[in-house]
Amino acid sequence: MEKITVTLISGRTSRQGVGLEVGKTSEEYFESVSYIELSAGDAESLGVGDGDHVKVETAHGSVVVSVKLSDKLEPGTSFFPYGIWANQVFGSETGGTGMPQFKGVEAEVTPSGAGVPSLADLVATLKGGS
Amino acid sequence: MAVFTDVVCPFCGCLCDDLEITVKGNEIKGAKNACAISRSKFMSHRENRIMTPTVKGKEASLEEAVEAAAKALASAKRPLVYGLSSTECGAIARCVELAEITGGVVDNTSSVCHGPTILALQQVGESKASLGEVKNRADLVAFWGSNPPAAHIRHFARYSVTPKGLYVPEGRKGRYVVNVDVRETPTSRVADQFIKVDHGGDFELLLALRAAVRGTEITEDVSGVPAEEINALAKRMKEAKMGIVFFGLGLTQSDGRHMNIDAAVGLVAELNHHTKFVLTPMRGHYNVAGANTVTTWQSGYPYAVDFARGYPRYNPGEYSAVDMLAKGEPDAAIIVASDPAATFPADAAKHLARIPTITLEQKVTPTTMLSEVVIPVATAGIEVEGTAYRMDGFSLRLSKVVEPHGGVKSDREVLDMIVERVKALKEDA
Amino acid sequence: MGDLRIKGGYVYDPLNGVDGDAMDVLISGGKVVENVGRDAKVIDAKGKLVMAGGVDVHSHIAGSKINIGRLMRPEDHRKDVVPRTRVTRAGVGYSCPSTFVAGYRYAQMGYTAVMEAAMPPLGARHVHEELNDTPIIDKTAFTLFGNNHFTLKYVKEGDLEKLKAFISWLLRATRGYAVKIVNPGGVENWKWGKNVGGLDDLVYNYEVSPRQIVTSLAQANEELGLPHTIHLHCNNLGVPGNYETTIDTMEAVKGIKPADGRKATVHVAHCQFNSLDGDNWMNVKSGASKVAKYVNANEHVTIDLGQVIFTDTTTMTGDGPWQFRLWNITGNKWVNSDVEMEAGAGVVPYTFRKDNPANAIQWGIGLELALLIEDPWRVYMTTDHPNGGPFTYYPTVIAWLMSRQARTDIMREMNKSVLRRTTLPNIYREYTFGEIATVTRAATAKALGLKDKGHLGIGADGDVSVYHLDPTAWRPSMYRDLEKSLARAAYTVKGGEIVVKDGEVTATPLGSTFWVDSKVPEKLEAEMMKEVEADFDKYYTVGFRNYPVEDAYLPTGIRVEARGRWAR
Amino acid sequence: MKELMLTPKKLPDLPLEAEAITPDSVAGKTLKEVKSLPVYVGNTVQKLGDYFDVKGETAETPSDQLVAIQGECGNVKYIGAGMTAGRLIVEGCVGMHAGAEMEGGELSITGSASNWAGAEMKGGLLRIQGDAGHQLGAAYRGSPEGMTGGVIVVGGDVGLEAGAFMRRGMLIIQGDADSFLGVHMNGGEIFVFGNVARRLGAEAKGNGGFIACFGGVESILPTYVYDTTFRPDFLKLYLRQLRDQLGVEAAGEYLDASFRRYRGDIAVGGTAEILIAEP
Repeated sequence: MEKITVTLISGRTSRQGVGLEVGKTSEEYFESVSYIELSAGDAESLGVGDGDHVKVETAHGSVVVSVKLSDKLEPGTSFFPYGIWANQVFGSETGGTGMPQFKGVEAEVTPSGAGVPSLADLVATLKGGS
Repeated sequence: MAVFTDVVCPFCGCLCDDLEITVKGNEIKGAKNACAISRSKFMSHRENRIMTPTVKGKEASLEEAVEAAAKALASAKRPLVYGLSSTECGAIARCVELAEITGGVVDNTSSVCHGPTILALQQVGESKASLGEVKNRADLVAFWGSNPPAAHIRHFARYSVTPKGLYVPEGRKGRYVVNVDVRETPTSRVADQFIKVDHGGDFELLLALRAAVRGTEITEDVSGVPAEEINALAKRMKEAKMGIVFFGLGLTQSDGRHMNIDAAVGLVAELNHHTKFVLTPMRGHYNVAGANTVTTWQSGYPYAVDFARGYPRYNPGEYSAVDMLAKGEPDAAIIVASDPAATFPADAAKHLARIPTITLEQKVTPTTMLSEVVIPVATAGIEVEGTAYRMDGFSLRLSKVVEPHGGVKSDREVLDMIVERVKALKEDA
Repeated sequence: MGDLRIKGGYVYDPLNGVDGDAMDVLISGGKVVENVGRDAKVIDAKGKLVMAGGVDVHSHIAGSKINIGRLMRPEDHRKDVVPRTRVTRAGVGYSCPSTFVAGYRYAQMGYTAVMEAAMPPLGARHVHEELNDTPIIDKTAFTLFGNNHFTLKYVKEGDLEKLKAFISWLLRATRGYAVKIVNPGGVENWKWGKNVGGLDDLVYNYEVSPRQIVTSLAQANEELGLPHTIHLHCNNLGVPGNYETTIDTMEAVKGIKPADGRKATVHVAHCQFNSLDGDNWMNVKSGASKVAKYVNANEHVTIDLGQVIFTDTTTMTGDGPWQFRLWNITGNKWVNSDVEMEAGAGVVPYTFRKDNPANAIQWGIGLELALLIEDPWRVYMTTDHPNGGPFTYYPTVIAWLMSRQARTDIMREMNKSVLRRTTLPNIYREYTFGEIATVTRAATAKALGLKDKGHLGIGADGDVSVYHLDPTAWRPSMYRDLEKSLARAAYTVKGGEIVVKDGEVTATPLGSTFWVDSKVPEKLEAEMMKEVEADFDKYYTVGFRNYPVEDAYLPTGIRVEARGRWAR
Repeated sequence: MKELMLTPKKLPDLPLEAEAITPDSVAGKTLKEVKSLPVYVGNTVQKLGDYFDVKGETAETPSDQLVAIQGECGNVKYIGAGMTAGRLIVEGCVGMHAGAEMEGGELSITGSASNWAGAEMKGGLLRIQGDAGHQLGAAYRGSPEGMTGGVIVVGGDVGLEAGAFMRRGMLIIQGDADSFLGVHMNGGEIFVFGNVARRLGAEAKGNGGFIACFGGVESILPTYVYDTTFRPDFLKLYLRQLRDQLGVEAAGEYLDASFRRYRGDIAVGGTAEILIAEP
């Protein structure tokens, strides 16, 4: 299959916590947030494995990240650690509450041959974006 | 070699206060009792530090940077002061004052974490307790949309699952632990019962539980949870001697937002007709509760406060940082102890690159990378003393165990300088 | 700061026997003095009312409870916004004012000292942080003891000596000023969702009664020679028929020998809420005359009113079970907050309505207490801010005390229950200015043991209020003028500095925070500490050494020494 | 009625706060005075005349005053907020808080309104021909009561939490309604002719309040209980009024419809009604 639809939830992980305290420019941090978790079933139907790259796309944007297999997730749910990569695909609409929706967002995931953007790449996009 | 005992950890809302920090010279050599993240914070606090202020990417003196910051803020029509949650209360107080004197908006990170919890509290209230009440009395502990091993690593051991308390002398064996989440997590594995709820289905489940507690038998499955499981949980909750719901961003950041919390508050309030029940938000940043607390006593409101008219106004969704940035309102921003460029949806964050953004930070972050003015500051709780408020609302004194790296000033000191310069510029104008 | 001469006003200074004499008040170095220099600044007070700065014996202005009130009530703030000025900070007012605004508004009414009446020890740091952001006025905070684990433990063990040592330590650790007791035993039971029903119910696990808690704390309080008596929020607050519990409680501490220098052994706070007769809210009636009769006959009791104001306000007490009850009565939003090992609190918005029979009676009870208790040195004017209503209504309460017409005029608009189920319509007493100075200043300062406050004798603090009101020309029919002048002082002087002029704040010095240091023998203290530390490590979630309030939180602290047996 | 015409000139990039735009604040004033009325941009105070051409006449009293705005005001907040009488017509869109806390008169918007339109409305008529944002007619944060009177008619769709904490009054939505319609409702009437998203009537206590749905409902909360299907006469009366008095044409199509009735929210012991027209 070329494409699957998942429900994205973002959140903290202890690795992300450790990484961000080392510094956001560190390799530890990059490793800890530039991936999504997929269930084995979803990964199989996409034909991707641990470390392969996928494009995650929502109504709000898209980003390329690597894949990490999870034996806990059920098919159809994907976990995305908090960070600038995740925030490429979440929208800023808050429903009059101040809070964007960071959990339970529909996304399409497709295999990608592109590289995972670096922190600097994403900051450059923010600077260049209009 | 000096050993500092009873040190408060400045990472998460647990504010563990039993750390032993070993210092040699001006370097931290050890962090006993610290969790992995805390250890990383103490041991790596000198790595990747920003060493000098910059203005438009060029190195500048502190005074030059402060002057540039003050000019941008004093001349702005709609300045935004944002962050606040990972610094001490003195700095937070100055952020509020800065928003006031510039006629701007002050918002803190709770708008994207437990802001919805506050909105719910303003609608229906909240039955809560300090963490020791949980340790000493709770025989039913529920984690709803929260996963302490990921972000509050010692929570289980210090407060909620394993500690022996006054009336729970058996510790773990004396507690029934429930986990409600949309996915299995390390918390589910610790729990006696894991209830998997459908994405976006928490609200319905909470209402159904409340109805069951009121005596209505639930006859159909709700949000993927079987009716009998709901009825049984309601019964178990009513029969607990003392129960607690620790809820997290699984409720505040998913569909329903503040209404999910409203329903959780309602369920817990209802249970107080039968037994003792409380709930507590799992606050993330170590002093996000302090940001709300200080902002509230100074202005009356916890976050998303607008001083444009000289007096405070409050409206999350209108004066909250994400909304303001997404609408392109701010014409200057000062970010203190936060990284909105990484933590906000990109279409909101990018506005920070279009305006003069001033950032007070220890390390390089996406926000410093797009800021016009960057001022390095000392780390509160490691290099600077101050106050922080724990997730349950009680405050502790943060320690200073080493001198600030590179002799930089604290958030509070830098903000004092900026406040003073803004006042002078406004007087002249 | 230069010298000050407040010239020729009508001075009411009951502690020094001055009752409306036209005279000068002289201030130098922040204190009242006999002479000032020729270049002293002159305030022309001719034809004006002059009193010492007001001293509020019971209010809720700082700490977690009021801040929960602020947090949960944006709708309250919206109707009373306060813009910043060149001198003052912005904020909000009404029932849960921001800290800055609370300081300003007290000062604008001529008040210069306010007691925060309920400080949970674990929240002490928070209380002091807020007090440091409350400008102008001097402050103290009363530490909660009535449901503290160690209080209950030592009462159970009958160990009065260790109880004294504990009180002494905890007051110092929290930088507290007095022993506050809220629904003794009831709050501990509330942690299991229950309450106590009276003085002789038992507290779960500790098997002690409220009676034992109150008498033990009162006994210890007096033996330690603390400047203020125990400050007591009685059991059964808000329960019709509770006047009996109130009188029983007063009677329970009757035999205790007061500390040197006073006759009282107990202060019953916001007594209005505890002077209800009847069986339920339908047939509730005033029990004020019975309480007043007891107080008149017994010198060991002082009370404050907790006067009801007809407005939308925010109730907040350390009495968790009462707030739960109130939530059930009203259906308004409810916050409960239990504090490990020591205390609890609840907050519920409430609107007192003139057309509500029970509220009308409650309004009557407060004034009955004030008017039926003969000795103004033992009954103090409060609204238990914000429980009975915001403190900004003090001028209105004073008008009711001073003018029968003011009372009659408002009673016409009220539910007739106030006519039938209180004795207020038959009370003709009207307070004099001297009596007002007593119940708002002289007597409260005296009851608190704040010897330099509440009066204008030589050596007193230079805290003075001057009002645009000629007491020689005033008549009870002019009560509206009285309200207006008391609401906006012509001058408020704090420590010799003019902080308010014509009702506007002109300067915002940070006042002092007074705390009590009492002594017990070192050996006793060490034994007690050992026990406390052992339990602390097991049952608290903050470290023993992180518990006491650090000096950094009292930049303007003033230590007051207790006068007990072991005092230096 | 005297007519005063306001035409937007160049509006600022920042939101313009203009509670000055009501019949109440212009009535009894000269045009010059009207032009000098304060409006707020960021932290600055400006004059109404800086941003609007002001023409026409002012009346002695608000009830004789018509104010007409010709042009887009999508970034102008508080238009008509707190108005008590007269008419205010906007030919275009409006920003947040339009008609908030209005007590009387008529505010008519041909375009769409942003969040908090008609919030805590007490009386009068608010018409929005386009869509309305979130929190239409809702209680502001912390308030126990939202709408306590008046009528809101929306031609298009509405966002989240419309009618939140409604106590009295009427809310008519001709398009679709998003989630949490009538949340915490405690009285009042809501009519929706389009689709209604889930969670309508959540935590509603009732107090005589109902939500009538004519275009279908995504789902009903598990804490609402179906009790009957019937043809209520009172609804027929309401619908005739909506059609004849307020020009809600769709109302006429359901005069003889039968309705499934659900009661709730039992999670709060509520007795509110959700009435769903049978297709």
